[in-house]
Amino acid sequence: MHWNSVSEFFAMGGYAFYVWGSFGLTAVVVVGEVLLLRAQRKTVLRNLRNELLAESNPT
Amino acid sequence: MKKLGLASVMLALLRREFAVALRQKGEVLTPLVFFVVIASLFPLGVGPESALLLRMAPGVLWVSALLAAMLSLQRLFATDYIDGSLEQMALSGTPLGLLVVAKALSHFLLSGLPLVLMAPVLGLQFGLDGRALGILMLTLLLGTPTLSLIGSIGAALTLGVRGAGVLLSLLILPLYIPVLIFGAGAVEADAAGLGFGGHLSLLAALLVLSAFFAPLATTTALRISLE
Amino acid sequence: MNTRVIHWFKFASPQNFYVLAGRMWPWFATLAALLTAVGLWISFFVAPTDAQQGEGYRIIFVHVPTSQMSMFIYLVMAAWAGFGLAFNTRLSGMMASALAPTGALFAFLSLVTGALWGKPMWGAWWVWDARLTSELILLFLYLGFLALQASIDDPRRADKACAVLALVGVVNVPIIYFSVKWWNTLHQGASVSLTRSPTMASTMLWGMLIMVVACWMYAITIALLRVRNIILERERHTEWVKHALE
Amino acid sequence: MLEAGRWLYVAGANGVGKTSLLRMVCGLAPVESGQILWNDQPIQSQRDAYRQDLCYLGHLNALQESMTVNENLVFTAALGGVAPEPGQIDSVLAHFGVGGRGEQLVRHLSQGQKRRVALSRLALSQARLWVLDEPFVAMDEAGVRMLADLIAAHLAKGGLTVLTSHQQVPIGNMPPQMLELRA
Repeated sequence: MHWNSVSEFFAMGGYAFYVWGSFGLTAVVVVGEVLLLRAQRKTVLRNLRNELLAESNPT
Repeated sequence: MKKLGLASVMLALLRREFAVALRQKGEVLTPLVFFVVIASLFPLGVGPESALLLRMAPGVLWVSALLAAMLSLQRLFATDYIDGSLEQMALSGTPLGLLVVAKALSHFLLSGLPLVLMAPVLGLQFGLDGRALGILMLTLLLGTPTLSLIGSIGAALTLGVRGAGVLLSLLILPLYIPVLIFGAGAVEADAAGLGFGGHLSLLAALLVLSAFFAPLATTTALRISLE
Repeated sequence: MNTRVIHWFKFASPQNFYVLAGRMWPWFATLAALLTAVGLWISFFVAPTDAQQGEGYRIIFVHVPTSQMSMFIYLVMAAWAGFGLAFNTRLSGMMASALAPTGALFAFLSLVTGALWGKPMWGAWWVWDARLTSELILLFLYLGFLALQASIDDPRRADKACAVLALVGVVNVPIIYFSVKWWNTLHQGASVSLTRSPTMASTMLWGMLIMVVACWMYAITIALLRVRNIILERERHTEWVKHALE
Repeated sequence: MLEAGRWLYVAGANGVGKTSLLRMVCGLAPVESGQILWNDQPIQSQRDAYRQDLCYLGHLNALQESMTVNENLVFTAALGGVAPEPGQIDSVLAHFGVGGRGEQLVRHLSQGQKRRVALSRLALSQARLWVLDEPFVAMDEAGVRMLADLIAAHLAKGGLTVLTSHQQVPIGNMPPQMLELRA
């Protein structure tokens, strides 16, 4: 372990913006993609259910 | 009735393309004018300093040529697709690949070759000397058929699709990068005393490669578009 | 022989694959999470500080995996596409379109992390280096694929057209790479080797490898999840989807 | 199964897939289930050889608007691998009631005239199998009778015809094979 303190860890030897920027952006994109897929699945399922309902009760 | 060989069928298609082009001169001339306008805009954008213009000239002319090719490619199959001629070509006993080659050839003759002939005039605007102009024309002569061949794939893929024009550029321009690099690089390499033979042979290699693969891809794409 | 063929094609039916993907994705997701945790631990706490680049080099732990994933996903996508064209299986096109957005995202991440690394190391956000330029072109190819997919209404036709495009792209990628490289050496531009010299500490290498595998698992998870959505959407008029909902 | 000298009449309501069926017969559209055989071979394995035997006439006239009638017909004949004899096109055009229009640009013709020019392709074609999508539509009575005679002559020479049509049209004295499509 080569970090003496938490603040040193977050400072990344002066490269904080670049290092945390890279990792942070990647994390945001990854989480975003997962959330997007979940939302997409929900919409697809909802549309399917609506279609099914519309078919079973023709009014 | 007389039987025709495959070469005569290709010739008949070429003759047809020329007849159409002759009656719709605007469609042939517009990309050419576009080429001239785009190339003339650059000096206005970067300033008239002759050393800078001289260095930029091959790149600018090549990029303008790519964009002009895009413009004419949109119509390569579009009218035939709309009026049903393309269906007839796909259903004829002649291999569709040969017809595609003839189409690409007609595109080169009607839009690539005029660019080659026009380039030296624009090159003079940028202060290129005779040797550089010669090399530039040579690269365009070897490169524009490749543009037609690769472009035909994009034209076939975007048939009857929403926003076909922009989409075509997005699909095809990245594929043009090698041609652009070797085409524009030749003049510069010669100026740097490196000789341009290598560039020309690479352009020729690209041409051979695309002449072999592009009709295959275009034929597949056309059949998909006609389904 | 014959029975084997049938066995493999059984999973090529969207219905079976939907179930299979549903069973498989949690495993890949778990692996991805575990490997990411280990990889991050190594990246930040085990791998030593680089002698020349200080702590800034730690960006390679995201940059290298994302850029190699972006290239590999394109290959896999083209392989699915070619398979789909050759055997006319519906699933192949769906897999290709499930992979494309993730590949594009990886290409995007690779470019941004490359820029974030380049700024402190070379003093510029962007350098026309052969690799960065090729990566940019790869992103364009992905965007073309996605745009073509989006503008054709009939999904079957979209799949086939995109398959042709992906195959054309995959033939072109090496040509583009070598031409950009040639262009780069001719112009004596900044050619910076992104992968470090053999002096790289073995813990760095391990960290990178683990992150690469983590990205793999993530990409597989995402592709499975997305293909499930695509299958539901496209097969919505079939009986089995209606059953699955009830 | 359609034998030489017979014709298949594809009937069915609008939107039931008659055109799609004809496009499958031509090999333009993929066949979802089943197979289409020509000379006992699947058409997918014959490709150009099958297409040489085929003449398809769809909803579209397949005429290039900025070319003359003659140029168009010479070109479509060339696609089929033949060059018409001098005078042949003129007599065919005259037969179809558009005589003397050979040198006119297609865009200057009326819709009905364009359709007749498109139909005259049949007379210039060497194909054995004619696939016709609604050939009688927008034709006057004389035109319908003439086209029916043309098809009858084609059948008499051992040709085959597959066609769709709204109205029942007798072709010579040959009874059709019927195919009724239902949704």
